[in-house]
Order: sequence, then C-alpha cells, then structure tokens
Amino acid sequence: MGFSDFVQLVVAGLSSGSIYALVGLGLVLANKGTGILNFAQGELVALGAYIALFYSIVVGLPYWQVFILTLLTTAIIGGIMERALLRPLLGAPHFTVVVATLAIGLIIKNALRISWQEAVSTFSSPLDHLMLQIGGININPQYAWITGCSLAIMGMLALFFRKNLVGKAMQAVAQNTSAAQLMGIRVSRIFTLTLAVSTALAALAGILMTPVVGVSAEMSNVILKGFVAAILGGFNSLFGCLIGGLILGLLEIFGGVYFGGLFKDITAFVLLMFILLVRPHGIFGTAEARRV
Amino acid sequence: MVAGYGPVDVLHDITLEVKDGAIAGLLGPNGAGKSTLIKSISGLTRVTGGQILFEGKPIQGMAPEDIVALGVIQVPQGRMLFPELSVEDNLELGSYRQAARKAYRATFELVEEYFPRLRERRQQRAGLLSGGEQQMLAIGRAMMAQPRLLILDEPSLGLAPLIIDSIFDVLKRINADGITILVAEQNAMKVLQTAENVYVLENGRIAHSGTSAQLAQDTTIQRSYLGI
Amino acid sequence: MRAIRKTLRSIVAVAAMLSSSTAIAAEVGVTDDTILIGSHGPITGGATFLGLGGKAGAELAYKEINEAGGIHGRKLKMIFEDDGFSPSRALAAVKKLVEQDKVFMINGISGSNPTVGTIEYLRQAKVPAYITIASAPAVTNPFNRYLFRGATTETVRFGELNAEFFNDFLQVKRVAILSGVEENLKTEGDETVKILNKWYGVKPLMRAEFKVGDKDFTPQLLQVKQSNPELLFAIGQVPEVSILIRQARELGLRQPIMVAPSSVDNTLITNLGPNAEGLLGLWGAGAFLDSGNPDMVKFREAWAKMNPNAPKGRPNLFDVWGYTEVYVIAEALKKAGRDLTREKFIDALEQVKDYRVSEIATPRTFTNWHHIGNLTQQIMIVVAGHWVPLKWSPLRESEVLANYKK
Amino acid sequence: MSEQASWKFTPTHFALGVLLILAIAAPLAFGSYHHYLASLCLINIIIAIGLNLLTGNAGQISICHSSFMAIGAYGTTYLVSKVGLSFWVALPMGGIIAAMFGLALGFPALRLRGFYLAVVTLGFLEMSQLLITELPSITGGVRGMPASRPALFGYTLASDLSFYYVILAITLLAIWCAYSIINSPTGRAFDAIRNSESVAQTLAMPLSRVKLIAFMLAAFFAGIGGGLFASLVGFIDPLEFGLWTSVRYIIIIVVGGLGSIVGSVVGAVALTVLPELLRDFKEYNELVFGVLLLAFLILIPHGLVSVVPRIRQRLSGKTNSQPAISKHGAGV
Repeated sequence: MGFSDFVQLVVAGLSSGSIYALVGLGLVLANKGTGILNFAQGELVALGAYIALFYSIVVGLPYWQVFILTLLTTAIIGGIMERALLRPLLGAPHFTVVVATLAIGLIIKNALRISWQEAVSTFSSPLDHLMLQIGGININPQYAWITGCSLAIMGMLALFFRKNLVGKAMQAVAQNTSAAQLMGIRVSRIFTLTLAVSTALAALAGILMTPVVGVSAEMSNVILKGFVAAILGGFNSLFGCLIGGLILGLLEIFGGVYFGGLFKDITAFVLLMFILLVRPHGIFGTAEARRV
Repeated sequence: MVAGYGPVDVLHDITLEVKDGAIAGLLGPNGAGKSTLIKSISGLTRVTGGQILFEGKPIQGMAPEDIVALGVIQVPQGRMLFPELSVEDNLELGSYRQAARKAYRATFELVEEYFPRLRERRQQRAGLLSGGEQQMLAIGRAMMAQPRLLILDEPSLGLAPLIIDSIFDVLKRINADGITILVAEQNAMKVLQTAENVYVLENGRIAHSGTSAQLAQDTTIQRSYLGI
Repeated sequence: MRAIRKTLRSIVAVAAMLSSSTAIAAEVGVTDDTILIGSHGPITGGATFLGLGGKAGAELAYKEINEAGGIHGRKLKMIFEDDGFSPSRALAAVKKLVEQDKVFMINGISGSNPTVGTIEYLRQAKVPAYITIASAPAVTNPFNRYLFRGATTETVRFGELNAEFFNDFLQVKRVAILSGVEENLKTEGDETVKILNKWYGVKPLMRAEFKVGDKDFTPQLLQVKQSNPELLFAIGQVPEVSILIRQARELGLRQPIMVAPSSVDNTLITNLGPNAEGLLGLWGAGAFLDSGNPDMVKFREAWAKMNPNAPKGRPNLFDVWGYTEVYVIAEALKKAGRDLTREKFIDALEQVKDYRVSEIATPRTFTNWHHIGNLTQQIMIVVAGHWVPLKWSPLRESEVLANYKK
Repeated sequence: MSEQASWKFTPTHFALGVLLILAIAAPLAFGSYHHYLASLCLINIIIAIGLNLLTGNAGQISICHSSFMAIGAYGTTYLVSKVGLSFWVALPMGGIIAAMFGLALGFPALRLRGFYLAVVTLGFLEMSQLLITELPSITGGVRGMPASRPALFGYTLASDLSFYYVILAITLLAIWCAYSIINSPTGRAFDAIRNSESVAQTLAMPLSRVKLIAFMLAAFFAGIGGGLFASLVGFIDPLEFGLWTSVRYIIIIVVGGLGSIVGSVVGAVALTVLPELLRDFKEYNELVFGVLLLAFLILIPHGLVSVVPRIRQRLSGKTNSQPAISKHGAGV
C-alpha cells in the first residue's frame, strides 16, 4: 500500500468514524440522561436525512439553511417523541421501553419508505464533485467536512455541558435524578431537552452522510455501528464515544483492506469482543457505566 | 399524614411541627420512617393522606421542583452529589432555583465562608472528595438555594466524630443566620444538643416529642438512644 | 392405539372430502365473469423496490385488459400479498392465496429465495405459477410442468452474456469483479467467473464482495486498483453501486465500469451525475424507460395516470416487467379458451411463441420441454446522461436450454 | 404454582384442558394454510420459551437468538440431507449443536452485562450470517437450501396437518421441560441472578454455571425450533435468520410477559397471527403493526400476562402508588 492510499484510507476511516461517533453519542446521551436505550436512533438518522432532502428538493433551500432547519425540526420531533410516546412509559420495565423504541423505529422507517419510495436520493452540497489534491493525494472534501463538522459540533456540545447551566443540569439529571429534583431542576423538561438534542445529533449524522451515500431508509443500519462506537468508548462519556467511533471507522477500513471487504464488519466486532474481554467496560469506561 | 411506597404504608398519623427560625430534630432507629417522611415533605414520595403545610400553605402533592421553589431545600441522605461534576458546578446547580440565581455570587462566598475546605477543592470532581468534604458540599449546595427551611437527612452518617461536630457547629451558625432547620438523625446526642424541639419516630409513628431538655431527661430515651 | 389411529384416519378422510368437494364443479378461481390471480412480492422490508414496482405494473396491465373487455368475457382480478422477501412468509402468502382465496394461478413478483421456497408446494398442489422476476435456476430447473419463468432469465444466462460481451465486443481479458453477497448479485458474479473460465479460459484478476448497506468501498477498490484491470464489473443494487462508482473515480480508477441489470436505472444516473458517463450494463426489457419509443411513451403516460403521486425514478424495470408479464399470462388465457382449466392454461402457455405486448418488452417463448421464456438481454451504455442501447448481440448459443433437451 | 401433595382440579386446569382439546381438534376444521400458520405459532412458542428463560428469567440480554435458530435449522437439515441421519436423530442433535454454541457464547457473558453483552451477541449474529453465506457447500450459501419433511412410522409427514400434530407434541414437551426447569433449583438460581448478582453469589450453585446453563438452554430451544422451522417451510436461506428475527422474539416475550411461560405462549401466538391479520393493510402493514405495538406497550407495559392480575387487583380496589419520578427502565 502506497502512502497516498494510506492517507486516503485514513481520511475515509475518520469520516465514517465520526458519523459512528455522532450516532453513538446520541445513544449515550439519551441513555445517561433519561435511561432510555433508544433503538430508534438509526431511524432518526434516516429521518434527519429525509427531512433535509425535503427542505432541499421540495422547498428548494440552500445547503446551509437546510442544515440548520433540519437540526431544529428534528430537535422538535425528538422532544415531541419524548413527551408523547416515551413519557407514558416512565417506570415501565426496561425491556418494554427498549421494545417501544423499536416500535417507534419501525413506524418511522415504514413511514419514510411509503412516503418516498425511491431506491436512493440525494441533495446537493456545496462540496459536490470537488476534489482536493494535496501532494498527489486525492481527498474528497466531503470527507473532511464530515469529520470537521462532527468534531466542531461535539466540541460545542462539550462546551455546552461544561459552561452552560442547562448543560450542567442535564448532566446532573444523568448522574442523580433525585438529587437533581431536589435542586429544583424540572427533570421532565430535561428529559425532553435530552431527547431533542440526541435526535438532532442523529439528524446531523444523516445530513452529513447524505452527499456521500445518498438517502435511503436503510441508512438506519448505522445504529449498530453507533452502538459499537459507544461501547468501545465505555458508554458514558462524550470523549470516549468520539474516540470509540474514530477507532471503529479506522479499524473497519483497514480490516477491509487486510481481510477483504466482506470481513470489514466482522473485523470490527472481533476486535470489539477482544477489547471487552480484556476491558469489560470499554476503553474509557468505568464500572459505574454498568446499567440495565 | 400517611405516606409510603406501593401498597404498604410506611408512615401513619404523623403530626410534626417545625417553628419558624428554630432547629427541630427527628430521632429514630433505622427503618423507622425518617427518610420516607423527609422524602414526602420534598415531594419525592407521593403522600396518600393528610396534609403538609409550609408557611400555612398545603404543599403535599406538589412537584419536587415547586416545593424547592418555595424554599424548602433538602440535603438528602448519602449526600447525592453529582460525582462527575466539579465542586463549583455542584454549588452552581444548588442555586438552580430562579430566586437563588440572582444572588449566586454572594451566596457562593457565604458558603465558602461556612466551609473553607470547599474553596480549596473548588475545581475538583465531587466524587473524589472525602466523606466529610462531601457532606460539606451537600450542605453548601443546599445553602446555595437560599433555603427558608433546610432539611437534613442523616448528615452525620459515616463521618468521624470531629467532623460531625464541625458540621453541627455550622448548622448552628446557619440557623443563627435565620434559616429554619429540620434534622433527621440517628445520632441522638448531637440532635439533643442542637435542636430545640425533638420528635422521636418509631415504626412510622411519633413515639415521643418535646423539647430537647425534656427528652434528654426521659429515661426511655436515655436507655434506647443515648445508651445511658 | 389402533382404535385411535382408525378414528384419526376417518377424521382425515372426512376433512379431505370436505376440502376437495368444493373444487369439483368448475376450475378453482374461475367463475362466469372473473379469473382470480394470486400475486406475492415484497412490499414491506428492505426489498420493496422490487414488489412495489412489480405490483404497480401488474395493476396497470389488469386495468387495461379489463377495460378492453377482459378475456373471453371474464375480468382478471389480482389478489396481492406481501411476502417481505422471506421464504417462510412467501409460503404463507401462497398457501393463503391457493387455499383461502382459491386463486386460479400464481403470478410471482418476488425475488429468488421467496419464490424458490414456494415451488415444491405449488408443484404438489398442481397450481400453475408464472414467475415474473426471480432469477434462481431452481425456479425452472429441474423441469416442472407448473412453473414458468417470464421476464428475467436465469443467472447462468447473465454469466454467458457478460462473458461473451467482455471477450467479443470489449475484448478485455483483465477483469475485476465486485459483487454484493445477496443471492442474485453473488450468483451473477459467480456465474460470470465460471463462464469466463469455461468459454474463454479467462480468470478474473480479482473478485471481492460487499454487503447491502455498505457505505464505504475503499478497501475493495484499492484491491481493484492494485490488480489494474481493463474493466471493473460491479454487481449490486443502486444505492451501493452509486457510492462504489463515485469512490472508484475518486480513487483514480479510470477504467470502464459495467454494472449488473439490477442497477441499470435512471436513479443511478441521478446519483452519479457526470460520473455515470460511459457506464455499461444489461437491460432486460425492450425500449428503455426514458426513450422516445412510442410504445414506451404510451406505457409511461398510462402508468403516470394511474400513479399520480409516483416517486421519482419510477416507473422502473420492475414496473415494466410486472406489466409485460401480465400480458403474457393474458395471451395464454386467451389461447386456452372460454372453457378454462389449469391444465389447459399450462398447455396454452407452452404454445406461446415470440409474444410481446409491445416494444417495451422482449419476446417470450415457452415450449413443452422448457419453461424459460426469455434469454435476451440488451447491452446499454450511458451517453449524455441517458441509457442507450449498444449495437451488439450475442452469437454463441446459450447452454441454458441444453440442460432440458433430451 | 408450586407442586402440591394433593392434586385439585382448578379453573386453570379446566382452561388448559379446553385449550389442549382446541389445539388438537380445531385444525381439523381448517385447511393447510391455517395448519401452516398454527405450526409456525408452535415453533415460535418453542423458540420464545428459550429466549424467555434466558432473558426473562436469568436476566441476560441476547440479540442473537435467530443465530441459534439458524444453527438448529442448518444443522438438522444438513444431518438429514447430507449425512443421511433420521430427522428424529438429527433434530435433537441440531439442538445440541446450537446449545454448544450457546455454551461458547456464555463465556463472554460471565464477564459482561447489559449493553456490553448485547453487542457481543450482535457480533455473534453477524458472524453466523457470514458463515452461512460463505460456506455454501454446507449451507447452500445465499441461494438457500431445501429441507424435507420427516417420516413417522413409515408415513412421510407431507401434509401440514400431520406435521402440525408432531410439532404440537414437541411444543407440549418443551413447555413441560421449561416448567420443570423454572421450578427447579436451577430456575430459582436464574431468578436470583436476574434480581441481584451479588445475592446470587451466595447460592449453592456457582454463578458462572447458572449463566452458562441459561445460555445453553436458550440455544437448545431455539435450535429445536429452527430444525422444525426448516422442515416445515421446506426451504431456508440466511435472510430468514437476520437481526429482525431476533428482535421479533424479544418483542414476543415482552408483549407476552417476561419470565413467564404463559407469556411466551400468548406472545408467540399473538405475534404470529397479527401480521397475517394485517395483510389487508398491504404496504402499510408494518406501519400499522408498529403503531399497534407501541400503543400496546404504553397501555400494558408488563405484557399480556399482567392483564388478568391487574383486572383482579382493580376489582379488589387496591391501587399502586409509586415514587413520583424516576428514570426510564425502573422496576425490571
């Protein structure tokens, strides 16, 4: 493998890795904040992409407006989903909540399929058909944008958690719900907000992926990768999830090179199993991450 | 008042009064229902009957955050800090209630004056503090909410006697600054030394009540709680 | 024990009598004014592109046929069941259609495996089945009086056509093959490899696979790059192939690319933009979807009228197939006469020779020794954003039919 | 319902008797489509019972139940068609092979819990799918593999009705086995590890052995179900044993009721029949299914088995009060 091939692989691996990190982060956030393990996260990725497609093609907005409007819309959808569908399940057994999110995913997926029956669609981004040439290495600027944008948003999120009172309140609820209530934090509002943010994160992954892979209901399968990324990172921290996602992205792509494309996923899973056997709580995880 | 979890009631026919500006004590062995009573006041447990009045207004059935908004602040058993946040962030979350947020700076300085140790540990994660420091932070966090009534659930649990003493000293200072306090404890000696009125809870019922001086004379109390 | 067995046997006998007595009067599924035709295909799950298209096309054909007076005074009525692309659910659907709805025949609009799972049952029940889409050899091989395959051809034939095209027209020997792991995709790759070797003694430089839902093909494409082929053959569905081709060009692969029939579609061009130019592929029907051929224009307009809120990219190949194959069925029903039975219908189907409804289809021929209706495919190429037919036709005789001749 | 010295005829026994008679007699009035569906119901019952032992009773998450089913299906079919064994030997052997894999998967479970275990089982599922597609000489690969119906006393069970009765007998046997397991010390150990692993450590039986047994049992039941499934449908392909199939069994036990055999039974029946009833919704059927499922979970979060006790409780006038607020997933 030449150096330029290597760089291309790294760039591609990091970009898919940051998508996995975004999806994983949404999962972790919802789980830590509200106790929900949201199996509809993958469908929310697809939903985000379809909403972006709608704004872009049907309404005809430019990419930047599509970007912001989609995040807002999906955040609202996430909030409504929490209020209307998940709130009634407070106090229900864990598995019931898990299956409820599966049902929500099934509903979203089928609604998307029925309303937009195409094999695949895409919307344009300002970076379409551009190619960066750095020292004889072809780099798709789309990949750089995916990685950069994910990192930026995760950085903003980290700042929000560190500096903003509401962000801190969200962490407080995640760490000790009763104590948060005793501080006068309206836990139910934080639940709604948490689901809104985690849904917007899913949508962000969808928007970023689209110019590269197109929009299809099958996008939702990315949840498995998000799950693995989150577990790899220990399922309890933003940073762990980011590193987990990037490691997974790189692993997959180099696994594919050395063991053949079909074994790409398996390489990742085998390595994950190995890591879990050595460190049962992921790379950055601590024992307190054990829930369920 | 009657309260409890599930079909079994833990508390029965409790009548308890905390006078404005006073320190009241709540004594009782493990499992007597002290925590349930305190959770009921804060709205964490649903009350199935009776009345809880704060400054003349009924508060039972209200959401915990609405009770907090009235200035009824609890320091829960086991501290319940936010372990992954810094000391400063924990204190900041203490002043989450709207009325307290404006005076955040001033209260913050006051709390650091009560507990100078917290000043040194300001940037540390709460989970890494020692037991005594955690209890100080828990009380400090509650103080950040500018309570009108401060309720403490077992503040001495798991602490060394010297630290217990210093904590109760601070409680007296807080009370002297005009804050009403209700403290639930197993450590009868400390309570009888600190509180004016004391209630003794046994099997979910008030078994004895009176001023500290009266109860300290009571032979049954002496035998069961003071080990005399 | 013996008594129990005796009772059981008599119960079964009674049940058998009850269920068969209804069928004596006339042929099942045929009344004075209707013929019931059962269909199944995936309209939920991951393979809906196939079932929804097939179903919409078939519905249009039934409507046209019925408006023109039906067949010998009878209207055709389709009962469609979802099979979710699962063999077990397809079998349930077919059993329901045959036993509960009592259809005259089955028109399968599903893919290979769901169809293969129903063959044994249909053969035993002696219900004629006309399979529109499935390409697995097992549908028609071994020969079975009740099973017919219409639009698509069996995978071996794809292998033959690909191999001959590579060697005869393109004259390339250095080929790299990437395929999905799904039944039709993987098998098409395998068959192409087999025939390349058998007919021309050519071994592909490399063969790698990918999965549905894969988003990144860099590892496979780097392997392709290293083998430096004259042609890349990419066998997959539109979503994956779109990404694959774009990434290939990004990685500096300038070689011609051939795609499989499953992605010879306008959505591929939409997805790829300028990167689609020069793509090659096999097309399994007559005039292409966006061509100006009057028959295709007529079909498109009729289709659009019936599906006013149609998504972009439709009608597609599956709409065309669903439509054209119903006409083949209708042709045979016509030949079978007013006094219709399942056996007569099969005999009539076996008489169908070079029939097509219009230029949007390729001709179908069945005989009493093989039920493979179609061996023809056209090579298409993308020129100026449109798939256009390439002037090339195969010369070698297919070996597919040789299996059946005695 | 513990074992009692003196056996009394209760309304429950009456209901069970009526159900059994119905299960035997009712199919005679219907055709092969219904026999096929009824057989699928029974197979789903067997498989769901296995998963419920593992998840509902022992509290271990598994999302690779469909893989065990696949191992049973492919194992049995291979042993019959390629090795030439009798189905009646091959079926239990398929179950045992599945149980062996269950045992192997149980080892990581000794160290992992919750999501971590879920992801490992997901990896197992991916691997088994890959093996099926990449070993065409054994499994038929992506093209799938035909399976045949067994013979009994010289009769080939070609008709769906005759095979239904065989499956019914096996299902009853499976229910009886599961019932005995739940009421044995092993079953009580399952409950103990679900409720608290630290408490379970004080049991007479080593914790690790209990977990391994749970995984083996679940895999065995799924393997038997898979073998029967292959023979019933007559054709198997890898798509039939994907992630969604595993998820379907999780839905079955949650809808029916976790940790309850009756729950597995009613859940399996409900979720096999419902999609058939929704056929008229055509392409909307999965959507409608999702909506119904969600509504059900919101209204009856503890599963179908909780309905009767709840009605009884309501009649007796007792209400439940709970902590005012908590996170999702409390009270497993």
